[in-house]
Amino acid sequence: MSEILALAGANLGSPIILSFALGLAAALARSDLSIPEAVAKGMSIYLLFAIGFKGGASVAAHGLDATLLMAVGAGIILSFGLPLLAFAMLRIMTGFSRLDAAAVAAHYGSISIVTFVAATSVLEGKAIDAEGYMVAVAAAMEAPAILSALWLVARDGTGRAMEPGLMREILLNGSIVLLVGSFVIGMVTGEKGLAEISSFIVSPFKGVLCLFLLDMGLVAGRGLRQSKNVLGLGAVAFGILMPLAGASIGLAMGVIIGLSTGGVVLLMVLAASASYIAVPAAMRVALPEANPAIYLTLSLGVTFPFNLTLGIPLYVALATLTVGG
Amino acid sequence: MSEILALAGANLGSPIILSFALGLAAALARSDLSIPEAVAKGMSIYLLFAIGFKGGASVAAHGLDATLLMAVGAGIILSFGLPLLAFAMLRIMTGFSRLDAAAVAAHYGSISIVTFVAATSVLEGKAIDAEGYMVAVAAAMEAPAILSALWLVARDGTGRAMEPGLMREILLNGSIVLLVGSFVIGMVTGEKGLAEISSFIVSPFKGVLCLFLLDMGLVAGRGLRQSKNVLGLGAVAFGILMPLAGASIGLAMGVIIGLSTGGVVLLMVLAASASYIAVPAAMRVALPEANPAIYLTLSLGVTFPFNLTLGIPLYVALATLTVGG
Amino acid sequence: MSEILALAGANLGSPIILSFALGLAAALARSDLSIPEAVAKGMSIYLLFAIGFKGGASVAAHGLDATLLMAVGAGIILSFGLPLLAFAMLRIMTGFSRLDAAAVAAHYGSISIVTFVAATSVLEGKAIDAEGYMVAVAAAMEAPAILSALWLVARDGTGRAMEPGLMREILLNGSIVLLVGSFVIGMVTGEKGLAEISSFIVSPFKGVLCLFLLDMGLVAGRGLRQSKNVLGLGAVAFGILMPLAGASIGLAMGVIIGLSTGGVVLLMVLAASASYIAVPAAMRVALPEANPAIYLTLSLGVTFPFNLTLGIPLYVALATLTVGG
Amino acid sequence: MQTHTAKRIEIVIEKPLEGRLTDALTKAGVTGYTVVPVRGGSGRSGPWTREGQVGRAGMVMVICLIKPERLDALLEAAFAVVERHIGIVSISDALVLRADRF
Amino acid sequence: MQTHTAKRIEIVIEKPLEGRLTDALTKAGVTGYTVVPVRGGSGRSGPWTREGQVGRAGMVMVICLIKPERLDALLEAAFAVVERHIGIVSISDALVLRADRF
Amino acid sequence: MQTHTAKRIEIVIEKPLEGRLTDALTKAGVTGYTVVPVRGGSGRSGPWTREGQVGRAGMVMVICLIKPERLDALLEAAFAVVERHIGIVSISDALVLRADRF
Ligand SMILES: Nc1ncnc2c1ncn2[C@@H]1O[C@H](COP(=O)(O)O)[C@@H](O)[C@H]1O
Ligand SMILES: Nc1ncnc2c1ncn2[C@@H]1O[C@H](COP(=O)(O)O)[C@@H](O)[C@H]1O
Ligand SMILES: Nc1ncnc2c1ncn2[C@@H]1O[C@H](COP(=O)(O)O)[C@@H](O)[C@H]1O
Ligand code: NA
Ligand code: NA
Ligand code: NA
Repeated sequence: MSEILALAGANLGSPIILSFALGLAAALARSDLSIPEAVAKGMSIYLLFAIGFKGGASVAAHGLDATLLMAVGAGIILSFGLPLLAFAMLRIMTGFSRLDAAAVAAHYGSISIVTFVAATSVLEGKAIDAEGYMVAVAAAMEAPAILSALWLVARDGTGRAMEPGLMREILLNGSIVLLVGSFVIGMVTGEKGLAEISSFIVSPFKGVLCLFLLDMGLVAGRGLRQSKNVLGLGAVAFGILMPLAGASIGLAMGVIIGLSTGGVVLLMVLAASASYIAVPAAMRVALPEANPAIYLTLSLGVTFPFNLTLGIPLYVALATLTVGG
Repeated sequence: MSEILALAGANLGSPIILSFALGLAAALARSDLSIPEAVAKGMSIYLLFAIGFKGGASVAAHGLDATLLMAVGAGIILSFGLPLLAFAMLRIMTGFSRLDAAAVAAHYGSISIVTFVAATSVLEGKAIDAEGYMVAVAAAMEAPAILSALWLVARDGTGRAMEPGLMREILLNGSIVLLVGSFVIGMVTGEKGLAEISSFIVSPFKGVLCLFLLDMGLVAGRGLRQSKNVLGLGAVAFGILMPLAGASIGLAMGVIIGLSTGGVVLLMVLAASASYIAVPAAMRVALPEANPAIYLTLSLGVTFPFNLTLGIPLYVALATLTVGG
Repeated sequence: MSEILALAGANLGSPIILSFALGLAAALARSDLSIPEAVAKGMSIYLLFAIGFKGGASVAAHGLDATLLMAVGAGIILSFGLPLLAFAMLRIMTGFSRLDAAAVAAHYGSISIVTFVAATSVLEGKAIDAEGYMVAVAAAMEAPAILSALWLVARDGTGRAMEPGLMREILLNGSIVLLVGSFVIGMVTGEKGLAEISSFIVSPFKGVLCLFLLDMGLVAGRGLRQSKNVLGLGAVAFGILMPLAGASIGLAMGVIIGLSTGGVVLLMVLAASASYIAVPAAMRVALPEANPAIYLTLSLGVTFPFNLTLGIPLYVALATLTVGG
Repeated sequence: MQTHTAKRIEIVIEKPLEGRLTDALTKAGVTGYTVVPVRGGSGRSGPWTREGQVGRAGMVMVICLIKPERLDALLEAAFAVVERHIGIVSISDALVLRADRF
Repeated sequence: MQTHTAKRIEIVIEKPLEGRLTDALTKAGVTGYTVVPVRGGSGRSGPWTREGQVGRAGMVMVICLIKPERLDALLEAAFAVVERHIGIVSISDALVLRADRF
Repeated sequence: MQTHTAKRIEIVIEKPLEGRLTDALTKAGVTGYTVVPVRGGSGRSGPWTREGQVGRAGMVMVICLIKPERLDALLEAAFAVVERHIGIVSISDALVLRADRF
């Protein structure tokens, strides 16, 4: 326990978390500090490209593990399954309509790539290796949750026929394509390719992540200010219990398929994190009547900060206890 | 004297100054070269974050000097006081209305963080150390000058009641928050935090500064072209004499409170430089009748290039002569 | 021959080319992946600044070759002359109107700086040196081709008097000014200046180039999708034969004036590549009736990918065979 | 100078819907439209700004100049897309140069 | 299709005033507005462009669709903010779909 | 509140022509205009978007409020620039506060 607290303490004192806290504080204090949309998007493209490339290069270096397919399969099952759990919990813990509950559930089945990136960076700091193909698992988990949510809605007739073109949009959304594409490039060019561009994608990575999290803090803070009264106590509790539940299931599956400690941590993080880019856009098209303030505030204002500050160190500690480190 | 000239010569031949000159020349020649607004803002966020963080990390490394409070206090006094001097000089040297003179005065009490950053980089080039907390002094000097200017205007009834909310806006403006925030982060995470992200905020710093100054040159040049006939000879003379006067006072105060040579240089630079971001925005709200072409052309078109090219080497030479180096 | 294939194979497996391919594939599959306009422009400014600066610094290091003037002269002759060849080929191979043919011809006389940058990076990978002043040759080749095209049109009266101001716009267009300006800065500050900012303009260069080519791939792919039926077989053949013809002439001229192997490669690449930024903008002003879909699709959709993938390794092989390496 | 009467329709809609709206307009026979970025705004669903925005989807403004007789077809098409979403549709009278353009 | 008469107000104002203007509009009972970025322009205070701009403050355009009877309240509110500043206010007639939206 | 009748002209034109258009407007006696960025659009020359754009030139929208009696001079001037280019010009009626501003 005291070890977990020490871990959490060390995590809270990292420049990454402090940058997020700075952004959050600035937004809550109504400072006009802001990062231009184009720059924030540029940074997210950089982070996706770098994390994908590094994952691919690491696979090229260590060879393809027999567990790759199992890990991707586990990810897909989690992404399909977690929304059902989330939906059930929401119906019990909150007064949200079925539509709102389904929309929220879709977010929690999908993933937050920034949480994943932050976890990678914590693992690196502790010199814990992880399977390079976990980025492929991340990509595989982005979309299935949306289908589960649509099925939840369709079941009781409140939904409609799926919008034409939506499926293609979801599967080919920019972050999936970039993550998978740079993963493949990294795999093809291998360590040699990584060496060529490592002073771009490796060395400055953590610094860019700081600035990006500064922006995430600003955005989360502004979101919280604009939607202060949207969430009741039950919803906030859900925003913290759901990642814990997801991480536990991720832990079990990671152990069963035999991932390394680092790999288990990353699967826990993927299961615990909630989407705030791809899924919200899909929800605006597929379930426009669902209230965006609810799902964005929960995902970005409650679960994201929880995972970033307390969740990740906790998952690292649990995985280390279970798998050994 | 010949030493000062040699210093100035070396300074003029640095990539930083030449990039500024390139931008200026391109704008005056009416080239369509331009840096997108979002990218320029992104670079300024990078520079503020890096300079604040490095200052904080340096304080963490060297411990808090007893002079910190005195330095911040000196900065605040300078920021409150310099506008009075500037106002008096303007009323004598130019035909500006009291309103325009007060608005200009606010700019010269406040600071230009880019001039500060450029001076830091010159000091580094000469291996002259400076107190890390000088960035805190810079942040403290941004706002008080605005109050002095408003007081100058209110005195003779040409002003009005202070706009509600303006005070909060000024104190929580983005650059102050980012500078102070990253300073605190640097102080908390210390040398260890700096090591983690130094390949982002230390190594590429000077190169980013070059591109940023290229943009400043473009902006200053376009400003000069659009407002060619706004400034008379007296105003231009003010734009050069005022920084010299400010720097002299800064020199005296720096020596009195016992700053190192580098610290004295930076205090001189802060006193000598004029704001061109925070104060103009505040003036548009507080003194909208004042002519922006006047204060922007003076600050950005006259004083900024003067400090960058001749001022900084001069201040370094004077501080070295006085304090020893 | 098998050596050329090996070279091409190695080239195709580089992260740079694969990033371009990823962009192309994403656009053709109608993914919504996109890089913000401001970020793409920021990256192009970075690349121009870096390539110009490095060229200048290299000239400062190696001294000015007697061949500099000859090389610039050769570039200007190529830029004036190649449009005439292109125009003749187009009139034979395609059914384009004289106006469209002239507009296309202007693009092929001018240059693509990104192709040049990619070639530089391939040469570096093979440790083949090239004259630093080749960036000055690149700058000199941007504009003359436009005049040739206007002359082609004026000859048969379909054109009009040259738009006032157009000449200045072309000569002072942003990329020429930035390229020449940073070349001069590099020359003035020399190796010392380069050392100061090399962790900004040298180390991350290749990585930025990857992301930039990702964007080029996206743009080229979207262009191809929107203008699928604009080009017949003859036009596509032109888009591949013209660079080969240009490169051959560039090879001959490079050998005659005595450039090094690397220099010859770069002159071939300049002759072979087609503009897709400066010339299109000039054409919209000077020959607005010419169809932009034709010249953009040819230049960006056919010739650019050809040069990037097959052209550059071919030119390297030919130059090495002819000059020796 | 010769002008032609037209209707100017201005639609503010969520960005993820932009493609669906312009497809619907094209199907309804609209031959031209212009899309303008939106920095922020406020409506029944509350205020938002592009830079302090959760989810970063945002909105866009689509402007459409059409022959008056096409108005109804356009409004039907636009409404089918906008109906369930946040956004606003307004119409005003205008004159247009060059009839071949719209 | 059912439409409702409305007034469309378009205000170009300096960016540092944006928050004050939208606050004033909200106080005057305006239920919706849209803010569009401005690249540049020219007026009595001379020409400017966003990219070659000193001070980098710039301007924005605020567009507001309101019920005709609210026009006067809105103009009073807007004028109080715009009065001492550079900028321009224009009004035109419009029709709006979905009355519940404004 | 005192208002003045005006004409509102909206011109969508290719970015490389922006300077030529605003110069022509200024020569025709126009005292103010506002330039708004354009994200994309469609017309006779096909659809385009700013981010997926070949050549990266793009378009801009120039908005101009003028005294009605100046309309013809402005249209002549605008048309001379727009004539050979892609783009569209529309005119509508408006009211303006503060006559000194236009
Ligand atoms: N009355 C209005 N005038 C101008 N824009 C509006 C108005 N109402 C809504 N909007 C725009 O449409 C968006 C969504 O509106 P709503 O669906 O009412 O939340 C807002 O954020 C505004 O950008
Ligand atoms: N007549 C006009 N038509 C359109 N926009 C205008 C007009 N006059 C002023 N503006 C806009 O308002 C800004 C400030 O105008 P001014 O207060 O006249 O300097 C200009 O930069 C333009 O963006
Ligand atoms: N009817 C229209 N309504 C609105 N915008 C238009 C219309 N027609 C053309 N445009 C705009 O003008 C640009 C060029 O049109 P065009 O010259 O017809 O290709 C398009 O990309 C649109 O941005
Ligand atoms: Na999840
Ligand atoms: Na000062
Ligand atoms: Na060429």
